[in-house]
Amino acid sequence: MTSQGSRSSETDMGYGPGTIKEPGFRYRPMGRDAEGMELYEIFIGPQHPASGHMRIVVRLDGDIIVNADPDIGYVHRTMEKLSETREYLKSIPLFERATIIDSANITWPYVRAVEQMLGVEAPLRAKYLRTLLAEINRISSHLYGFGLTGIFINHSTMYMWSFGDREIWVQLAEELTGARLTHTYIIPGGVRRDLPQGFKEKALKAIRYMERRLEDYMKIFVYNPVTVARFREVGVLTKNDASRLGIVGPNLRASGVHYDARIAEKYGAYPELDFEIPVMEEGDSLARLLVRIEEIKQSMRIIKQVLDKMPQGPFFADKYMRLIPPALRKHVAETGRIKLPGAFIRLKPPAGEAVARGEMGHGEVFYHIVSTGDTKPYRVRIITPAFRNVVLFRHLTRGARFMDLPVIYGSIDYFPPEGDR
Amino acid sequence: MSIADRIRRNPLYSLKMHAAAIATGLRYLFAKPRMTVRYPEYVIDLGRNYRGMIRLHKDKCISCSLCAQVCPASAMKMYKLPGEKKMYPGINYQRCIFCGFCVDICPVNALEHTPVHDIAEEDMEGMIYLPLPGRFDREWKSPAEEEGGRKVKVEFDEEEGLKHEPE
Amino acid sequence: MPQNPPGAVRMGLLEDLKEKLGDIAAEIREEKPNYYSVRVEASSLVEAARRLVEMGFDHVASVEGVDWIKEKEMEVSWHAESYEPDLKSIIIKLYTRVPRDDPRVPTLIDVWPSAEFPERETWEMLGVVFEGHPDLRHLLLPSDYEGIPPLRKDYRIKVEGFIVDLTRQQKQ
Amino acid sequence: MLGPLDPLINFILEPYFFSPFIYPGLTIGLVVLLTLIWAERKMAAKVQLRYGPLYVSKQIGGALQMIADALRFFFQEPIIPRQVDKIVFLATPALALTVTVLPFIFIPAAPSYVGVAVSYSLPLVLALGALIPVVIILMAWGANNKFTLVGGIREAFMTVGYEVALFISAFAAALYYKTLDLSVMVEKQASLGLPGIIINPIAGFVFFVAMLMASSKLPFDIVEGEQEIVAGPFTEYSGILYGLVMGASYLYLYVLMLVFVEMFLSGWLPVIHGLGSIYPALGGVMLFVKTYILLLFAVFLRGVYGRYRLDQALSLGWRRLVPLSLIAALWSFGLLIAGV
Repeated sequence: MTSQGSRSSETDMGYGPGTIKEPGFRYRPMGRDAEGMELYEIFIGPQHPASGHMRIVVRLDGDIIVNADPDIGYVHRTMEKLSETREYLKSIPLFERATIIDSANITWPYVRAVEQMLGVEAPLRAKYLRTLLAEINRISSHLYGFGLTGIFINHSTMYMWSFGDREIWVQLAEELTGARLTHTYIIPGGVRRDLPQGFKEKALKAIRYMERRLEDYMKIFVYNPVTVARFREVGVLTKNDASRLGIVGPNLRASGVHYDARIAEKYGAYPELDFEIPVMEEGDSLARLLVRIEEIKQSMRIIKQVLDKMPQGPFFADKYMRLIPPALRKHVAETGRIKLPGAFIRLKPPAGEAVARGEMGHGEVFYHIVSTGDTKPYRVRIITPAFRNVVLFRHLTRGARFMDLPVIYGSIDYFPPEGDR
Repeated sequence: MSIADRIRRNPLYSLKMHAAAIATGLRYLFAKPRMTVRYPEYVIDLGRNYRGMIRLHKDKCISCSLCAQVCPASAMKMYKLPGEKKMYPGINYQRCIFCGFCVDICPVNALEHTPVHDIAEEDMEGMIYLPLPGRFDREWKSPAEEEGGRKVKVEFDEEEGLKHEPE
Repeated sequence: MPQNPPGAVRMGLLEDLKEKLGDIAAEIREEKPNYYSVRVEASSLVEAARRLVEMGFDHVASVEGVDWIKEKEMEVSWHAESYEPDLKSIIIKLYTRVPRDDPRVPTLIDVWPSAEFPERETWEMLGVVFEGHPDLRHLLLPSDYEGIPPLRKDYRIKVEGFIVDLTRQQKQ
Repeated sequence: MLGPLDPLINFILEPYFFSPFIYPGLTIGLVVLLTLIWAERKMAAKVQLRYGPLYVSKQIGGALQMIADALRFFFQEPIIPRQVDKIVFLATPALALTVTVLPFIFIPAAPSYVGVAVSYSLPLVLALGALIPVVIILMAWGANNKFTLVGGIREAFMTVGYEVALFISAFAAALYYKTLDLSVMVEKQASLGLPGIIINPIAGFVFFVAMLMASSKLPFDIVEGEQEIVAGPFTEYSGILYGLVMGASYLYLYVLMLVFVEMFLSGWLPVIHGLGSIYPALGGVMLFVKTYILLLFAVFLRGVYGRYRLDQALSLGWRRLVPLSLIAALWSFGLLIAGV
């Protein structure tokens, strides 16, 4: 799985901690690996047109990548530590910022874990609203990844198109939650706002527009012969490797594993909805793209069903609703916006622990919360899909050509702030 | 055989897909819609739902300090100003993340969101809004709009996605 | 949902776990529905992990440590999950407790290759040494970071108060 | 009328001056450069549902943006990194531009209006163009940076990828015309009444694709490969030095496009020969219009394509374009034998 030989060469290449290149140092582009073979070493990032907030140390033998070492952590924001210093509610906006493009999906499992410990359950309408926002977020997250994949092979039209079309979903999310990206919509006990008037018509229009646009995406990008040449049979991840390396999300499903945390955990409104989990067998970069396209279509299907089936009722748990003064309760009913009870600041789950998983656009996110009965968690462990997929940089690039690196990067949809947390 | 494999194996089919890609490009070259909103000449009307800059209604405030306690970014603090008996909240926009918890937790609706987000200050100090007259309780207005930008309304459209119609 | 295989959950997993791991585990519990924990001694971690892989839990979602400072213990845990249709809703926490001042556990990356990066992270964040891990370099922190591993409880963060008294400072 | 200026005007209008310096040479070349980059950005923007450059001269759609950019290049400090070979680093941009504009001497701008009339103008133009990669490789070596070195190697690979197909397809067309002189080729097409692209479409297609490769336009901008190697051989350049090397590739495209139009699209025709000799400028305008429309198409492809991988581009060159160009040569040969 992970070759020991190439890893042992890391220290010999002289870039590790402690090696300082003094000024006036004469440029020597070639390094040597443990066997004495000369390798060309290139640093992709952290300041590089295509690196994102990370660095990939690439060692080349000719045009072939011998080893690519992902060096992450440039946007580490100590989320696990910070969450230990603040109350449960306050961590929601914090975790959101791990994946700002997919903020509903990344905070939902956290809220579910907290709800588990508190023994609260969100009312059905809230579950549907959460599902609605989660799917809107999933589409915009996939479009974001799509755009970056496009620009990684210098296809600027794909980049601009998907960022432009993402705007529609961002706009929908804004009308629902009031914020474009950092919705902070899902809170313990329910959601913060009710469905606004006329939302359904807008969403259906957006869906019809998107369906038409996806056809153009296929023509100009996905089935453009240049793209096919670049993505087909590049970065092939076998089913066994995907499972053993714990790969998640579309990357996993493109390798033929039928797994989705939405099915595994049965949360939200998903058990009541009819949708498919797209799976492809090829495991190459193109399959990863196609799975994402298919997931966008499925998400739109889910949104339609959610809007059709949207049950009536409260959108916030009765347990907390009762803590609000009656005048404010009336205000909530009139405006469709929640008023938080003052006691909400100091939620106090009993001692114990909870785990929760959820499916983000990029894959499965995992939370483990340990409580000692205090108002602040004792330990929150958050494993993001990007962090689980980061190993692919090493695994898929070995033996690939240098120009395949951006393709692989784009196709695994790695999001550095999410990996670094 | 999948479309991708046909493109790879069959040069004629590949040429056809080349032509399809170029035709799509040409179609958009001569099509009408554009996505860009030319800010600041046009300013998007964000609507009452938007979580923008926060405004304090000092007369309603009961100094309960819940807003300052719930603030996850430590942006909102209770300020005791000289000459005032009670403490009032002030906000530091260097830190504010616009989560809106303070607005949601206020038991007397003394805080509210305004549909304005495009504010710039000349210095860092200016981003701290104390509960002084004309500061935290001020009526926000988009500077672009003040300087003659036209307000546009966002509308969903099946053909163009988002339409921005001047009001 | 005809396309999705029925999400049948394996029943009686607790008994299976007890049968499979009973001889080396100190404690096997069902913490929450679909969430089990298996506590073993550090010396039998590799063996326990191997048996879990045989059961189908072939990768880990997370490797983590919890610093129980009062007990002077460090809890190191691996959260194993599976992509098998009947096991996919289940998470198993395999954990051990080691002394806090010298936390050493064997690495499990030979059994669970997916543990590599999270073990690296746990090493730098909590100072847990995974013996046999070939690549314990800093991952998220700067490569020259020195000091208390930041996720330990004795690494303290200053928290601001929420009241500012301007009558005394007279700044503005 | 302007007595003292007459000799000067006459001198300017003489082909040996006008051709390299005014049209199709440097001056018009510069205009093409500025407007083409602007058009490329505008067209890509339109395909992408944007506006593109706009706010510099809003009334004319931001057409002056390129002037502003050029001015910025002039006044930006060109940084010379410590590790570069200074002489090579400074000389190669100028050298690249020189090599690119030299072919203008041999390209006829209108009927019997050419800077230096030689009967081997086609091979001369192509041979001078073939010098550009040498300069770029030198540039990559001189800049002494990891990314430039990779870029230089890519340039070397690409050269062998397209040069063969470019030459063979050009000679396949020339074979039918039985001449290597571009002016004579146009006259041949005039006498046949058919443009070369209809006589030998395969040669035309191969030449066009090889031309895109030669000028590293999408989908073949492999040498610059921003997403892997920053800007390839040009990574270390800034200011006017970068402006020169960036402009050179557009100028080279312009040069090749002129050759393409003269070989395959009957150059300055349909202007009648007699009329052209009375008022040569008309022929020049016709040639320019055709060239410019094709240039627009070539840069429009930026909105449609991503980038091929290096080995795929090479394989396209050797496995597809070279055999096709040989077929084109056989085609011309066959036509000659059949006496069509």
